[in-house]
Amino acid sequence: MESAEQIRERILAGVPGADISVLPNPAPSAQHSILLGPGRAREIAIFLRDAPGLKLDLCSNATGVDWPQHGYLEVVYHLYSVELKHGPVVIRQRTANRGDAVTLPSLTPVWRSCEFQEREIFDLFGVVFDGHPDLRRLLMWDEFKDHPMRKDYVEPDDFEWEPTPHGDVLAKARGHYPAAVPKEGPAP
Amino acid sequence: MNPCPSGTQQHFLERAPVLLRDWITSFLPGSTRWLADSLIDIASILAVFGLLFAFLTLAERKVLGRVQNRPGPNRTGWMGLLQPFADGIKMLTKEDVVPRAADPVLHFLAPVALLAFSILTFAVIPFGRNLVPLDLDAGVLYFFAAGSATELAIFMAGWASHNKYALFAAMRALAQLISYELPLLLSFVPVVLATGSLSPTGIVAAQAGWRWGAVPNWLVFTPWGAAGFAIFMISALAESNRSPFDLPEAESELIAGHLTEYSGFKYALFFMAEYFGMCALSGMAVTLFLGGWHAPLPVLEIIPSYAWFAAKLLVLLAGFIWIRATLPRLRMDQLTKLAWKFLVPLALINLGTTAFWTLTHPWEGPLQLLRWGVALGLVLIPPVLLGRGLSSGLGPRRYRYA
Amino acid sequence: MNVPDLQALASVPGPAIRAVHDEFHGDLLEVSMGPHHPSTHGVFRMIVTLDGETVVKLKPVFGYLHRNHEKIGENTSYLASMPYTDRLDYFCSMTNNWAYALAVEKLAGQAVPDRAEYVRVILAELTRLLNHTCLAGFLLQDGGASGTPLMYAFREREKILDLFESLSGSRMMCNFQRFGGCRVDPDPAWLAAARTLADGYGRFLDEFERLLTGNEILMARTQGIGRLSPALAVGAGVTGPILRASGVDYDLRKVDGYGAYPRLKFRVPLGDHGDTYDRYMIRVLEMRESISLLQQALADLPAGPIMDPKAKLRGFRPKAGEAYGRIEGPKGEIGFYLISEGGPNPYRYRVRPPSLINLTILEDLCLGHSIADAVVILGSIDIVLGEVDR
Amino acid sequence: MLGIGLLQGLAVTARNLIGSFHDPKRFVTTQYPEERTKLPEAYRNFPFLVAENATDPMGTLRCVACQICEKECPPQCIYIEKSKDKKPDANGKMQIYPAIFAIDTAVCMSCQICVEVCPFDAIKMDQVFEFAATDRFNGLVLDRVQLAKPNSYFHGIHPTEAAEVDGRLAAARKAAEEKARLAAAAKAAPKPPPAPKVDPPAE
Repeated sequence: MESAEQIRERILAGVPGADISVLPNPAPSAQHSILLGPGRAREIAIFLRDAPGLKLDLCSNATGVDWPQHGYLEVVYHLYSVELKHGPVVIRQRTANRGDAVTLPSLTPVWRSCEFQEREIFDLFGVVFDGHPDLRRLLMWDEFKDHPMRKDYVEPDDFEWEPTPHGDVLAKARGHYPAAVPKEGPAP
Repeated sequence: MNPCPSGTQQHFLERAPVLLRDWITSFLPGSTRWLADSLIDIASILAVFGLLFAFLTLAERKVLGRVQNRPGPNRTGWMGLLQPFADGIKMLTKEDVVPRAADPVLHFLAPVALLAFSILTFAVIPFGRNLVPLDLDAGVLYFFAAGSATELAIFMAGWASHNKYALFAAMRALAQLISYELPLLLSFVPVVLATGSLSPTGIVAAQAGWRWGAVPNWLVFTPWGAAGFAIFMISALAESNRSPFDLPEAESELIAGHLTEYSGFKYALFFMAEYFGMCALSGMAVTLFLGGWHAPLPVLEIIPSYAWFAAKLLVLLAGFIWIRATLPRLRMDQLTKLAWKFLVPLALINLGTTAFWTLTHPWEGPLQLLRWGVALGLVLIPPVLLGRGLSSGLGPRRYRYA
Repeated sequence: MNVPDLQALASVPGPAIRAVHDEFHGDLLEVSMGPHHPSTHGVFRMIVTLDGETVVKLKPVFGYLHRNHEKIGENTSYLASMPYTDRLDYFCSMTNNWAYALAVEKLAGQAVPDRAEYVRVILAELTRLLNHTCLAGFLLQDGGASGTPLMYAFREREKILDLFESLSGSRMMCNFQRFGGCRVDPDPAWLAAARTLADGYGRFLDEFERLLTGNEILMARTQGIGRLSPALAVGAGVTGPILRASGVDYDLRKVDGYGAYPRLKFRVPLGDHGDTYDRYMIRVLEMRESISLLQQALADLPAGPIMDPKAKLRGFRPKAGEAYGRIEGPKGEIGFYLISEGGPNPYRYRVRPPSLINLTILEDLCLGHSIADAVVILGSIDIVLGEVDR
Repeated sequence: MLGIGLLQGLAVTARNLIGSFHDPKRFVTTQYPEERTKLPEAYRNFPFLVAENATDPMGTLRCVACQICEKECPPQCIYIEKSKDKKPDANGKMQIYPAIFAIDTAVCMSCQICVEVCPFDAIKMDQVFEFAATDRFNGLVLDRVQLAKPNSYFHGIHPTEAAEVDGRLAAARKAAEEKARLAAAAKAAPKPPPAPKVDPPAE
């Protein structure tokens, strides 16, 4: 399994003028990822799937990540090869910003396994995938307006909220016995 | 019930029901005696088969439980004996929900009609030596005419519920019941051909006596009789919507089929009708193929005839329950393919075998062996060939390992 | 309607339903199967458009059991997410725990002692046994058998769950794996019980196969139904026994070689037709492999610590970075993708649900078949809604 | 459709039907509540607070309100309020005790992480599964009086774990006494060291 740099050279050879860069992964798992520029993501994806040395025909995981501090939404794909039994090759796409320009080229035409996962990213993060055959909300109901997995998501106040000890129970507990002097109930 | 035959050799148990009936009607004026007789018949049939239905549901749940290594209902009464009455009370007290979109008249009539038709079929089954409610000389014809009216009632139930799943079930029920009416009828025609009579008592009488002192000459012990009995039982399974043909109320696909929009006692009526249909069909199978109320051995004659009829009926019902506990369900097109491409041809071939069997009756000695050989060949070879033809693509498979 | 133009019809995007108004066919009937339906294995809904009994279009609807498991993962510490992974695929809590622990160990570079690796293999194979047995039971239940195979499957599952209960304290919600090993060291009595179960399981499987495999009605209901081509399977990201039933040799235990699997000998069965009967048979053959795996793992279980001494229970803060760990769960490849910023809580906590992705091909399999087959095909794909909706 | 497979299937169900009458392996139901299956020792349901002895549970709670379990609890269903004053614990050291210790058993999923992270072995898993209440808050939110159970009860339900915990605590207590005696001897102060008030360790 080649390292991320070798794959980067291979892509540059296969798709000349592709705007890609390698992002190091400091964790011990050392799964470095390749950031695809906005333009030719699908073309690069097709190349990754069909290139003889790579044959990455299984897109096992497509994940959305929200980076409010960097100001963009990110989609991470983990690619594996069923034929040559190697992987993962991690590729990432980033949107221009978190507001209006959140469209990314969909990779479902390349790997059909992204169909539901991209719908989920659209539902929970708000990334619009153009070219997706059936882009609807996957988990939330269609009339739901917001994107729950974003870091700056605020729960609606009418959300049926299950009171844990810090809410009503706290008030009840404080009313049950005054804080300082514990009222001795009968020994169980 | 026909009057007590003159022969006094019938021991007391045999004549007991008739004596009881005569003692009761003796209090009434002579002119109303026939009415009292028929009312007593109706009351006794409803009581016996009503109780049999109640305890059949319990027996089914106990056997299903035991097959699945669990006790089955045992909380109500000793060993769960009061479970049927508990179910009855539950059904009576449950609210009877009629969907607003449903057609109220048909929705109400469906269970009533279904139950009425299936009870009608009990009128002609000879339960004992002199326990025949209605001794029609075309009794078997009447039986199947009444029995086939149940299809209308099931379709009425499915259509009136105004529910997509119920509509599916109604269409499935029609297709299934009609396509299994044919093998059912074709399988009893050889019996009429062999015994020469359409009346159940005549058929049972033709199966009296024993050959070589031990083998009763019931029709099931002839090659064509066994084939006819098998076809009859498979079609009976399908006619009473029992597994593996319970497609109308297929709970895994159509939720509860034509019963989806029923609740309360109407729902219970459907099950009562299904069990009555099952009992009636098994009763007719006993009459046609298993020698009605005849005892298997001459020495066993002391046991009254109606006890023998009950024993055979219960054995068949146990078979129904055993099959339900084991087999998965067929798909709709496989079900109709089985009827039209497997059972109907076999029943027709069986007709030929019976004709051959009855014509070669006078053959003697070695010819008798030839007769049995040809009959058995005609009965055993076609199913194997047809079966292999129908299940061409299916079969166990071998698997490779990476 | 032959199958080719059904495909054309099915590719109509979104829920738009083509109305057929020719007098012979009559209208297409749109039926909603679910979320409250006896055979959708949980709150799963299929909007099925039917022409008579033939499925013309099938749109799955998800989200009835969605509780945003991933958002909860981001708001709790790494250790506190472990009991929540039991609730993902509530049939196989041990393999969910292992997948999560594997991902976190990759993220933090945490070593795992040998004994823990073998114990994890034992528990994963026990989970595979109970999951595949229950699948056969549910498949027959969808096929119409009135509960008998399912009750035999549950009878055997109870024995395995008793083992889990006496080890981890709870039958289904085990919360047993930790980062760097297992929580409890199985004592000799437990290992002996596991050995007797493994030895006795072969006899149960023989009886189970006598009841099912040769059954002509089961063969008629499943052979040739829902045929999945290898290319479509790999393209749609289908993993697990379904992929191998289509003849693709891809088993993560062999490919990734995680845990103690490289040191154990086992074979991977492959199917040729990729239909529902193959999916059932592959799981039965995999159960036999799991029995031999169990016996090997129990035989050469090494001594030594069950938990890596340096493993930290509280205050576990892996350095910044990301990791994707995956294992061969009974339903397919279950993976966890974690991004850490150095804090006690993961920055991003993502679960790769095999059930949801295996459902991508549900429509392709059901097209042209009857509604009764759609139920059996859904049963053969083996989904659990806790994992699908997260 | 030769039917051989069907007959084999019928044979299997018949064997199970007959087997269920004489073979215990084929009759697996226990008639709860009359018969009860023996719970394995590791079985865990809701947590409970360990008190040294049964006579004065509130006085001898092992819990020192360090609130580690409250922070680590995944569904956050434990609520603790520290006491203002202190009381001596088993080793004689003056410790804070929990004025309020409430567990919302409707939210608790018995995952036993609180037991794992408690440094004082003060909270252990109970085995009570028949637990119903008519009111969401008064019935299901258990306060420390309902939660406290004596160490003897702990020995009853988890014998090996209880023995191991007691061993460890006894060793810790012996080490504490040893250190106290050494410190006192090392100081060799003129006035004799105050005799540490030692509760009788639980039998």
